[in-house]
Amino acid sequence: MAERLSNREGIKGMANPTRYGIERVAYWLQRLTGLGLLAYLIGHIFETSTIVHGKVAWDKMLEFTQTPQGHIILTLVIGMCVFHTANGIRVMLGHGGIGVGKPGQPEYPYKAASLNYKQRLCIWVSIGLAALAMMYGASVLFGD
Amino acid sequence: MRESIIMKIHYGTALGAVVLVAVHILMRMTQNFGQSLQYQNVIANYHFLPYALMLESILILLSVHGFNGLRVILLELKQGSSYEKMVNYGSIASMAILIAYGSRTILMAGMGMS
Amino acid sequence: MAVVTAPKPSEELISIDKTSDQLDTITLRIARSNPAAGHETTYSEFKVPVKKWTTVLETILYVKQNLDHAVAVRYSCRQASCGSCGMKINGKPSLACYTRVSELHSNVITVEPMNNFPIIRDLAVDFKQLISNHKKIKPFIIREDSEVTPESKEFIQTPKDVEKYLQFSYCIKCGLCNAACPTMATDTSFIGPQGLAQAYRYVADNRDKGKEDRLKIVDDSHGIWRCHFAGSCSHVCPKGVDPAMAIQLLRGYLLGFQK
Amino acid sequence: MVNSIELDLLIVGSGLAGLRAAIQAAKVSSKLKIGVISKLQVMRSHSVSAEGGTAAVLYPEDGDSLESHVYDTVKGSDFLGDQDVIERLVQEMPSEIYQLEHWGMPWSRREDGRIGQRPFGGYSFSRATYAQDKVGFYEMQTLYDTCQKFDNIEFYNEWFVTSVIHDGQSFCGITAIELSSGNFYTFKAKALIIATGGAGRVYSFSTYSLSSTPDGLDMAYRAGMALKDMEFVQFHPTGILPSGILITEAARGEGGYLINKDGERFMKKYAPNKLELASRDVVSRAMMTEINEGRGFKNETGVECLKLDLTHLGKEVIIGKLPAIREISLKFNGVDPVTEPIDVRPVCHYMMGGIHTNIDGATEIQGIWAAGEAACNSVHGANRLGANSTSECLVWGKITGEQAAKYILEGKSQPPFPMHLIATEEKRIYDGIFRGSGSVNPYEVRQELTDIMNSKAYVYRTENNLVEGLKQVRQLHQKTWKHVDDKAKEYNTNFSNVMELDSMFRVAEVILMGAIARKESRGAHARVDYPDRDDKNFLHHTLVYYDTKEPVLKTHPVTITKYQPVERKY
Ligand SMILES: Cc1cc2nc3c(=O)[nH]c(=O)nc-3n(C[C@H](O)[C@H](O)[C@H](O)COP(=O)(O)OP(=O)(O)OC[C@H]3O[C@@H](n4cnc5c(N)ncnc54)[C@H](O)[C@@H]3O)c2cc1C
Ligand code: HEM
Ligand code: SF4
Ligand code: F3S
Ligand code: FES
Repeated sequence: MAERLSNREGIKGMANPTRYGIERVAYWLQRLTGLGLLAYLIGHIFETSTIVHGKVAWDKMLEFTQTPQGHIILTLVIGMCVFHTANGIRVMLGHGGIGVGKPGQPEYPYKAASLNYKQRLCIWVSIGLAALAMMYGASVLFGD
Repeated sequence: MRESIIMKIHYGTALGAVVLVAVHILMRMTQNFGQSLQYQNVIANYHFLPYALMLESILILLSVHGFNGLRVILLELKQGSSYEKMVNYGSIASMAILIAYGSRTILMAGMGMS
Repeated sequence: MAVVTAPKPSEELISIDKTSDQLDTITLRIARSNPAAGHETTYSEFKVPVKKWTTVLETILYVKQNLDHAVAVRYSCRQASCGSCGMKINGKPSLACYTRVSELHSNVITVEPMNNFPIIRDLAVDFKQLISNHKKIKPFIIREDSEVTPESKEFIQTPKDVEKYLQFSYCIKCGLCNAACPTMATDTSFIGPQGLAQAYRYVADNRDKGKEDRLKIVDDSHGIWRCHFAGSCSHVCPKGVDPAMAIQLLRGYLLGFQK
Repeated sequence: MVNSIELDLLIVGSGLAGLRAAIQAAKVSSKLKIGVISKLQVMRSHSVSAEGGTAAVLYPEDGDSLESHVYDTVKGSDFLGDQDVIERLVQEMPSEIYQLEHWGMPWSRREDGRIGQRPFGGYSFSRATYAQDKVGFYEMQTLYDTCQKFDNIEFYNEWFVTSVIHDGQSFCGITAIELSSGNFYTFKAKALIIATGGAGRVYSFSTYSLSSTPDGLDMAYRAGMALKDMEFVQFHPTGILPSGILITEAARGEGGYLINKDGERFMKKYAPNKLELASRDVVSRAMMTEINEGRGFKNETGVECLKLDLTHLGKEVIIGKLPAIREISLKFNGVDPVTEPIDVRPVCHYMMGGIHTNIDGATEIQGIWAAGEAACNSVHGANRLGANSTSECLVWGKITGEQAAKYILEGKSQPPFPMHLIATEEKRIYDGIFRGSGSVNPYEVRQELTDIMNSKAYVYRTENNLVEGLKQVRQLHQKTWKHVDDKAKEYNTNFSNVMELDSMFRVAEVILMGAIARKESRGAHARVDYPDRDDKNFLHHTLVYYDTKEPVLKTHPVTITKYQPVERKY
């Protein structure tokens, strides 16, 4: 009730990346991939724990992952990992104040220096790298 | 803990992970991917102490990083002191559980208990 | 002796869209609500005549003056310097007096109250949180000799020193950045880009000695770390403040990248 | 039962004057409970729009002197300024500039790191201290932010003050409506500072914020205080079309030209020495003469205008020193001053008159001070020089803040609160306006009223026009416009707009009556039928008192210390 009155956008504001340019998309992807990777990490740890039950259990697990669905998930994980890492490095440097532009007298029409082409380029490169990695990963996985 | 220290840990774990995960994945690439997952090879890996240690550090780094990331998202989603306390302790507990569970695998596989 | 030079088009001239001459009536949709009186949001539609220089604020005032006196809207300077008229225009946080109808390239304009601020009524929202967060970061020069004596002259500050903070003091406290920020959308305790940028404005001022104080204030579980450099604040800021930059630079101190 | 709030010091208005007063009072004692109350959110006051500069003598070593600032101001005032008051302004200013600087004001700097100054109309030295072309904005920000230091300053954002209550001798309190809830309150306090700013919205073509209506003047006037010299309305030479937004004098200070249809820099005919930098009244009259004699341009809107040419200054100067001008003309006019001259026309910009005060800003009622544009301590006389108004706000903000705080600390006994006045005020508001009825659209009435002022009491005035104007204003006032369609309590701006309109009528009447009575031309008041200054009959201030029947006109002597009136030439 109080939240409705406060007119906060709520989870939609976090979850809708379509406004405010590519930086907002990057923010959203970073979150999503972070969560995805965490989910995978948890899964992965359970997955690998089968090894303590011997070869049979391990092979059964492997069989389970080596299905098309398993490959798709793994491909996604590769993409998520690459994007999250590459973009994470950009974000980290940004958070340290690196590459976010230099203060100066802004000129009308104001263009924010922090939303500069280098940042944008890095975001696109992260997306591109992730796509490449996914293609490569998919070719290896499905290639077998 | 001051938020800046937590976040420095968050960035630190991320940086550490970059290097180690790269090694971890490259190991899968040294051989044919399918082969690298063969039971014997995996067990061999676990028996190789430096590699086991690396796996252990990846485990710690990523659990800390990942659950702190989750903590951040949850803190931003909803506020209130008891909720926030729950989130803070909850994420520490989750980290601990995941690390314990993963370590069990590494330890047992490494010691050849299976 | 000056002669009138024939107006020549400049490459960077941001001229009024000449085709918009044909734009003569638009439909203005205004979000109406009065939470205190229990009225949920509804939309009223009006036909409003416009010219090429007409701003969205003028269309709203046209409605208020001629069609429906009851529209609740905040405004004052009508020249983008007072920060009163922030609202969502066709979904994007903007200043109404600073948005020309012709820029929107649409015959239907929807105006709604800014998100992340409680609604008082219709388009007018409550600024208590922004005001108190602004106060929280100690937005003033902190130093012992900040009161003048009869002998005082100025603290020396070169144009270069001024440039380090000047852009951040463009802030008109319109709140658009807080309305756009994704963290603000859910985090009720977040200081917000407006306050954080002002913290940096004072930290970057070489007359100020309050850096440690302010760093302590923003280093909080709902402080500076809740900014994820989404950049939406800078995307909507009408004054070129670039809060996203200010926040990252401020965080640079906390991370030890900046001294 | 009426809600009541008790404070020590009340400051109505949160412009430069109000905020400066609040800080000063808070500095005097941290025990005083200070309330700054404003119908806008405090940082939205009109003062944020001031652009060009604040006058002060900072560089005597470079040839400036206090004396010269005093004389320029006296001359600018067409010798109607009180000279002791002007001296006070000039003496206090340098330290105010440094004080603001110490509080964080981003003054533009010279290469050596000292504060920069630029030329401004009517001055014989470059002494308009500047911070790009957003001087008022930065000053407001500096003061607002500095206020945050003091925990004993409380801000009442968006409270519409409706009346001043006193017992005939001393101040008792005020009445106000909290806009967000619509509730009616009384404030009891020991002292009051009125800093409600200028009233330029009584003209339809105006540089002022849309909120600059004469509520504060009217409040004081209804409470029995005199309004002084209201006939002197300054018309700034350069307002852009169609909005009336100001192009600061700094544009000419930096070297901009005014040109007519023949491409001629016509100011050389009117002020051969100072050209575009003659005082504002002189330039505005020159422009109207050009337009009246058919040498104007026609703006797209059909209004006649002249052009302000900055193109020869070059992109660097324009972007570096006049960024807001470029922004304004690009945004609101579609013209880039780097490449094209701007259409301009004289525009209502300042009210020299205001609530009658003495040199300390004290009004005729004990415990009430007035500061800033709302006050008339006669520092500007018949014509204000650019950059002297923000100065005035700062100096008398400080003086009144200090005086009021000390007065409160003296602990004079409070008169009993005249409760019956509250009831009367409630009746005026709720029965008279809120529950009034009628079918006339108040916004149309406002347009009509302000158009009358624009056409009848503009740059050049005649007896006929003024008398006709007064007649029309009074007729319009008779119409039953007093009603509010919006019946909601919360954030009812329809209601506050009608309250504002109510005050505009009384103040417009005062302006016109003063202008009719002053049968001479002096400063900003230019009578075609009396083209000369008449020191024999009119070297005095006009005072107007409220009366239920018809306003009462009186006169008040001018204080002359050093400079006897001489002819004024630029
Ligand atoms: C466009 C423009 C440019 C200018 N440039 C310059 C310049 O370069 N240099 C210079 O020296 N001067 C300049 N001036 C003049 C100067 O800006 C003003 O004279 C000065 O800002 C007035 O300040 P103030 O504090 O008296 O009042 P304002 O800033 O006008 O504040 C008035 C306050 O009173 C409040 N108020 C009014 N009525 C009520 C009510 N009924 N209830 C509650 N509150 C109320 C308002 O909310 C507001 O807070 C300029 C003026 C204009 C119009
Ligand atoms: C290996 C390289 C990695 C790097 C460089 C990296 C970097 C980052 C950075 C900088 C952030 C902070 C983002 C912000 O505050 O806006 C972040 C957040 C996060 N990371 Fe990672 N990370 C990495 C791997 C992982 C992995 C493997 C996981 C999964 C376990 C993970 C889970 C998360 C989560 C859940 C968040 C929170 C998301 C958010 O706040 O938006 N990260 N990461
Ligand atoms: S930073 Fe920009 S958007 Fe935010 S309040 Fe200030 S001026 Fe408005
Ligand atoms: S939009 Fe919000 S997340 Fe940071 S960069 Fe701006 S404050
Ligand atoms: S009305 Fe002042 S910013 Fe729009």
